[in-house]
Amino acid sequence: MSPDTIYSSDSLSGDLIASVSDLKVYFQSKQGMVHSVDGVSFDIVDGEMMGLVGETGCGKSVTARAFMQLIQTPPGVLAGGSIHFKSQKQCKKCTGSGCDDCSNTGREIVDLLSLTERQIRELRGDRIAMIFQDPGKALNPGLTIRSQVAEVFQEHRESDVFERAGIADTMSGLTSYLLKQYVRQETNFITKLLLKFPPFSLARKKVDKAINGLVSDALAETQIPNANKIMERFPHELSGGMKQRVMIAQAIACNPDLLIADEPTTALDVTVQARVLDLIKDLQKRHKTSVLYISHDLSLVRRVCDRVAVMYAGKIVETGDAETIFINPKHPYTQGLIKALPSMTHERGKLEAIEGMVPELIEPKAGCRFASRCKQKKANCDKTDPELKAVSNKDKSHKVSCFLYE
Amino acid sequence: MRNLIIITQTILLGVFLAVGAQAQTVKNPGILVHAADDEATTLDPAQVEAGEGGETVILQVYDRLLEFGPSGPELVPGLASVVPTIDNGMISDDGMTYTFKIREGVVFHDGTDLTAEDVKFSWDRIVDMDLPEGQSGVIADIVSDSKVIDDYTFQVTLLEPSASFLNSTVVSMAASIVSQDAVMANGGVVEGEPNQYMAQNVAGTGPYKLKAWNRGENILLDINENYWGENAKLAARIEIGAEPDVRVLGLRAGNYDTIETDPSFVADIEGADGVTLHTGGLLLEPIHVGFNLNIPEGSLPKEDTIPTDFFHDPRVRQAFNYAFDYDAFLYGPLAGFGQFNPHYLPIGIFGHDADAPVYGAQDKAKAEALFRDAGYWDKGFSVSVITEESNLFADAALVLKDSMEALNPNFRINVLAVAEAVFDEAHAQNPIEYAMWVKNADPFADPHPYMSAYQHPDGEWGEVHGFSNGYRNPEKIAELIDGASIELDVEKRAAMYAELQRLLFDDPMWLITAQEGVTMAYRSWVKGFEMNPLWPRPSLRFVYLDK
Amino acid sequence: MTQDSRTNSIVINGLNDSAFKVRLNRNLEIIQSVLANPTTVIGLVIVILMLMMALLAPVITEPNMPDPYQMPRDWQAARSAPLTPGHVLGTTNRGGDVYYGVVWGARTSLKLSLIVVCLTVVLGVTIGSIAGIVGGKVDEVLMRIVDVFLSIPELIFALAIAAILGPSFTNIILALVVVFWVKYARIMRAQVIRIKQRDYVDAARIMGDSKIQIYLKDILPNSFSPVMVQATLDMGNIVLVGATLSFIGLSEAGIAEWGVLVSEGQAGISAGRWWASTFPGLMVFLWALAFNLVGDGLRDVLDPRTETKR
Amino acid sequence: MQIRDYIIRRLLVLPVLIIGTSIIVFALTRIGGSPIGIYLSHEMNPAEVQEMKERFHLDKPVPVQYFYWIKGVTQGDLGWSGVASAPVVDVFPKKFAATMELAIAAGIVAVSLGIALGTFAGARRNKLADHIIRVVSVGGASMPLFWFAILLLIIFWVWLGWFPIGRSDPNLFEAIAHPTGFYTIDALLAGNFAAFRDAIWHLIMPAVALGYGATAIIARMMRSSLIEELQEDYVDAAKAKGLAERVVLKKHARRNALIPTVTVIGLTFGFLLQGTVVAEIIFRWPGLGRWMASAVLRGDQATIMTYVMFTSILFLIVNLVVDIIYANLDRRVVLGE
Repeated sequence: MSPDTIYSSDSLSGDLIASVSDLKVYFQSKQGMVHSVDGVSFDIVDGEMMGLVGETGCGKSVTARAFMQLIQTPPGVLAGGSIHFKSQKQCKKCTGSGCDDCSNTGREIVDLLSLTERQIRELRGDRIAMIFQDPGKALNPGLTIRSQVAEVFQEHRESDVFERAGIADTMSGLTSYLLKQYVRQETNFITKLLLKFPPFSLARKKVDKAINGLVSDALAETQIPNANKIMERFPHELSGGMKQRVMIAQAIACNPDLLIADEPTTALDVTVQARVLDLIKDLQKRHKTSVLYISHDLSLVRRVCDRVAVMYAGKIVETGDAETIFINPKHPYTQGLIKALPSMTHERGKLEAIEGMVPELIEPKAGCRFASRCKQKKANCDKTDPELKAVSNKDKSHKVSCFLYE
Repeated sequence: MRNLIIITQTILLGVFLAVGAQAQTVKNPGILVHAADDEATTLDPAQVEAGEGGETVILQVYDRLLEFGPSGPELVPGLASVVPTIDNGMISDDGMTYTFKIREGVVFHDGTDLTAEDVKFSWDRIVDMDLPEGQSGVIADIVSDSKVIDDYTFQVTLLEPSASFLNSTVVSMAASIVSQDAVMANGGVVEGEPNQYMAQNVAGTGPYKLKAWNRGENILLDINENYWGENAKLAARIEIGAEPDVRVLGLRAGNYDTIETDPSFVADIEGADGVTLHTGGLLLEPIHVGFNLNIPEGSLPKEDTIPTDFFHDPRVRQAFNYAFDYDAFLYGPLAGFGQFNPHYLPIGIFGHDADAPVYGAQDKAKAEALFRDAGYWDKGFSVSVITEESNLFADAALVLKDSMEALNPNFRINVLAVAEAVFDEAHAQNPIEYAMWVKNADPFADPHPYMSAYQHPDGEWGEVHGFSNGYRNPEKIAELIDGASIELDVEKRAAMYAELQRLLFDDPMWLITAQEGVTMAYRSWVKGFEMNPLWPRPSLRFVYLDK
Repeated sequence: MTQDSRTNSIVINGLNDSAFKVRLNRNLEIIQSVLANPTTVIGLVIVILMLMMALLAPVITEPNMPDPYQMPRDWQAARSAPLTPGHVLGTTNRGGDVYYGVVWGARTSLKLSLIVVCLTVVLGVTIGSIAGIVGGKVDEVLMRIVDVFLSIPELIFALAIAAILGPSFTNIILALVVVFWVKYARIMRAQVIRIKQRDYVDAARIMGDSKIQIYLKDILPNSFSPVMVQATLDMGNIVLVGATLSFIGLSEAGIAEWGVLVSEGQAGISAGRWWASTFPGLMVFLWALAFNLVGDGLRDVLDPRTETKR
Repeated sequence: MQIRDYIIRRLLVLPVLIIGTSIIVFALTRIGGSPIGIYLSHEMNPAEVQEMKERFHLDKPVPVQYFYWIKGVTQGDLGWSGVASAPVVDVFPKKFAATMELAIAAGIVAVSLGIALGTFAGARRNKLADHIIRVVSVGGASMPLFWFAILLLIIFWVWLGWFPIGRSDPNLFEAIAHPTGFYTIDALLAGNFAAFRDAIWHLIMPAVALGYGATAIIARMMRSSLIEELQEDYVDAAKAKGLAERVVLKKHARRNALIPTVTVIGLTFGFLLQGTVVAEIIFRWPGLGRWMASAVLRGDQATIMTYVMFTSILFLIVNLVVDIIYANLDRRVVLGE
């Protein structure tokens, strides 16, 4: 792996699934432009679990949402940068044989930020999936589990549905039209009415049954007991852990290449947290899915992630192997974070909090964002932005943006 | 959202099509649509109040022995085939007995034949029922006895000679002839209890039959094909309860053929396409401001500062009569349709003396002098006037207010424009607990009912309002009124009324704001429109409307 | 908050009273955020214009003596069109000057809404506070009474009351007071209960404040915002309902009031006399609109529950 | 379970509220003095007045009169309406049908238009369409119905002559049976298309006038609750599944945004009901509202009492139903206070 090549090119090196480069996301507010994400760059290696760590409001969730084009504009503004992603499709130029454009992977590389609505929709839920922080809020309270999980299949696995229903070959004419409309949720008043009566209703029931089967399988995948019963329930009838399992089932239903997990365990009880985390880890290993794992909890990230990027106030301050960063943090902020962790090496009651507050991100001035809280602040920290650079020539993957290491 | 656009387009398209389809042809052919002012309370002649909405229907569906013709106060035969006179011997020489020849071959709407029995039954019925809201007095106060001579002859004996029996009793809606069979089959006659059947159904002989009565909406009248006279040409629908302006709008739009209106809408009707305005003649319902000469101690509204004997002083009453801005009322609310008349003997009624003096113009100097003389000019006063809201009465009260307050800022007139029911209740008290009020009278065809009710010191209202406390010479006035009522010599009677009018000018008991002009409006496609102020409106009778 | 206003507040304050400073800062902030909303500003401008019209009525028109709240009637100039000399906006069927009615109608409306709002706020806040503080059976009974009042649609209730009391301006005021106090009682009770449950009131209780002290120090000031918002909205609603009652015919004869004028003017629209009802009706609309806009603006700022999220 | 208890509690309170309302209504009518006035004419003398009082039991003490009234009500006797010149009971059903037809038509206008406009605006927050709809809806809440209706009347009846006033063309409707009293339905039942068209034609203007205010309220609520729902995580989650914007809006956000709107629709019913008084006056619609207005102006207290009682009971029931619907719809709701 040669990380140096990543930033400048429009392509991805062979083993990367995604690469974020100089991502800038701002938000308009009455007081001015909030620089929530201000030049973030990192990559995700295919099959790895990448951690993105930082305090609340540091911009990590915004970064995650940018992958899915889920940032509302306005008030959000995509001020620059790109997120390249290696999709499943063949490269258009070389039709799979491998060329410069696709870094000889044969697969098309797209910039997620510049895709059209239709294009990104094809990826969402299919190639890139997302698990949200609070499953209680991320599930629609008014719909059954079944209908919510089913949507993924209806949207992306239409042919599977018909195949499973055993009517893929026999469909024709009006039935085909109606059922497709039904599966795509494009029915209107009239077609809905038609589907209530035979012969259409018979085919519809087959389709329903097929969808139920798919949903039930997906739920079972996440070790939900009694999947057939659970799927008729409404979200508020399930426990938090169960809801998150549903979310996960929904996310991995189409076996995505990249799973974005935005603090998937934060809203859960401590006991449940561990199990959900294990589940994610387990699934990731089995399906060889790449995961972008977002958390404010460094110790958690250390447990599950291969690599970590630490974010502070809209910027990446340090990135590298999870172990390396945990054992040998370079940036004063990372050091502070690790010191604040309760661990066996510290005595009880000696947790160190980082003093001060996260600076306001409205029209920030030049200079290190952490300067105001940094105990090792130097003169130029307030004046110029430090760049993210390799800590040493030996370990090029461990990078830090701090003048202490220049 | 696309649906919304489609719906909007459809609506717009529909609207354009509908507009294209509208043409200026006669609307509602075959039926006369009349927009009336009032809802009828009852259709029973024995229960109906004078001047109330029910009378307008009773006029069309019932017949009386005699009727007023279209051209004025002359009587024409109704169910009586001849108008009784002394000359034809049907009035006895002493003026006490009247004989009516009943028309033969007349059939009630229910199919039974009319006989003199029905006539006697009808007249007796109203007296026997004696309902407080009804007009039993119209017969009971004047008729001593009636009898059936034979099937087609009916004879009445009076209590005393009366100059007004024929044109105030016989023609009144209360004296309409009902079918005895129909009444007896439906509740009969019970003293003091209204007959529910008769209140809602019709058992008459008139040119129209009641088809349906949709309360609050309309009354549908069908042509009576078996009418003894000439059949009506159009069925009728009387639309009820539209506001005056809505009636005008409906007329202009062609939805109504004839409407009841008042002079304040003349400006809205004049010049409208296809609409004819009928003016001319005066209503026999003078709009008056009343003075209470019988105010109970401590009963007046607390803003009022006048003493209870305020109006006992003729100078005060005269001063009010001089202070009122007649022009403002006549040319404002009445839009010039009406005439001044200072006393309760309306223009158009027998005995009205055109040469008698009139308060027709505001005379501030005289008013001031009189108020000074009476001692109220400098200290001023405040008095409340109660009236029904939002109609000509309220306008009259406001004109009074404006006139008085402009005359002297120390004078305050508080206009209490209250609900009709509140007004009626307040006015029905004896004595009345307000010093002043505004309303109008019911129409009569003879001077006597006006004089006895509104001017006689011991008359119906004279007693309640305490007129005997105020007239300079109450005995003289009482004597003249009583005398004129039994004077059968026309010229002598006229002279007596002329004298009364002069007396009542000097000693006014009322402030008559004006006598309102008759205003009716109809679509020009209506043919044969006629109007007599003595008829309750609308008048489909004798008028062979067509369109 | 800009640097300038912050220093200002300290200068004004002078004393080292931090609570006062915080409150002042907060007030300035509120005013600023209220003014940041353009629709609120439009509403505020109309409100100010209306108030000026009401207050300056005797200056911009010649008062009709002896009772300036009565329309001046020039009976023989009835039904004049707008721009007639002496009658800029025309006259009514009774010869009343529409311009005078529009101007003095503002004064009538101000009188009406101020009196009703003051009375209803006092009544509602008192009853709501009693219910909230005393609680128990008293609360139950009072709230059932409130429920009964709320179970009759407000216009119909006001209509029935005004009808039975008889047509007069005073009776309209009475009817509106009877109908409008209920909301304040509800708001106040909810506030009292909400604040009573908050920690700092517990703290105050531990420190030994009496119930009344707690009420005066903590509950009452904190309830100000929702009551204020409702009062602003009601300034508009009251005129709207009041004018409707007048329109139906429950006001005094000849009074300079917008609803009365619309009702009088209605009689002339068929003949094309649109002005007598159009202008006064427009005034009712603008009045209600303005106070609704300002009330909404205030609510967005003061009432965090409905504050729009980012 | 919880919902059932809640409904039972509400149903138990309902009679208390109704009795309370009846006392208030009765007390009100007697504060203004005896209701005798409507039965009198200004030509009656005191003795005749006394007779009328006896006929209507108005010579008895007030509490006794209350029991006469309640007794009458339970026996289906609501008194004599001076305005309609008939027993209240006889006139009521027809007028009620007329008013309900108008109110329901206005309700349909308000609900469909309100939800459509609110959704449209909420989904296009801060775009031009949103601003226009917001202005229209703020205007609707401040619009005096009596004025708006008169404007419509001037434009569409006086000037353009597009729409009629009143309820129907009596010539068409005389021929039809009236089993329901709803002219539109009666016309359909009779299979008379011309009559149906006429009924709809008469309905449009008053329904639009009456419905505007309610449309504004519903649109406003719909917009704000949709905006609120669109901020929810589940909307993002739905988008993250790759669903089309349309599905996210209609299946996910709008469905939940409708829930708070339902409560507003309940309140709107009261708004429509009271609006019928003014709308019926102006458009000459022969319903309860118009009857009430004349009753008010003429002091017909039997009608006023019945009308106020009835509308408040109706209002209570509608709101109860709406609350039950709401409780069933919103799975997050916690019942009671």
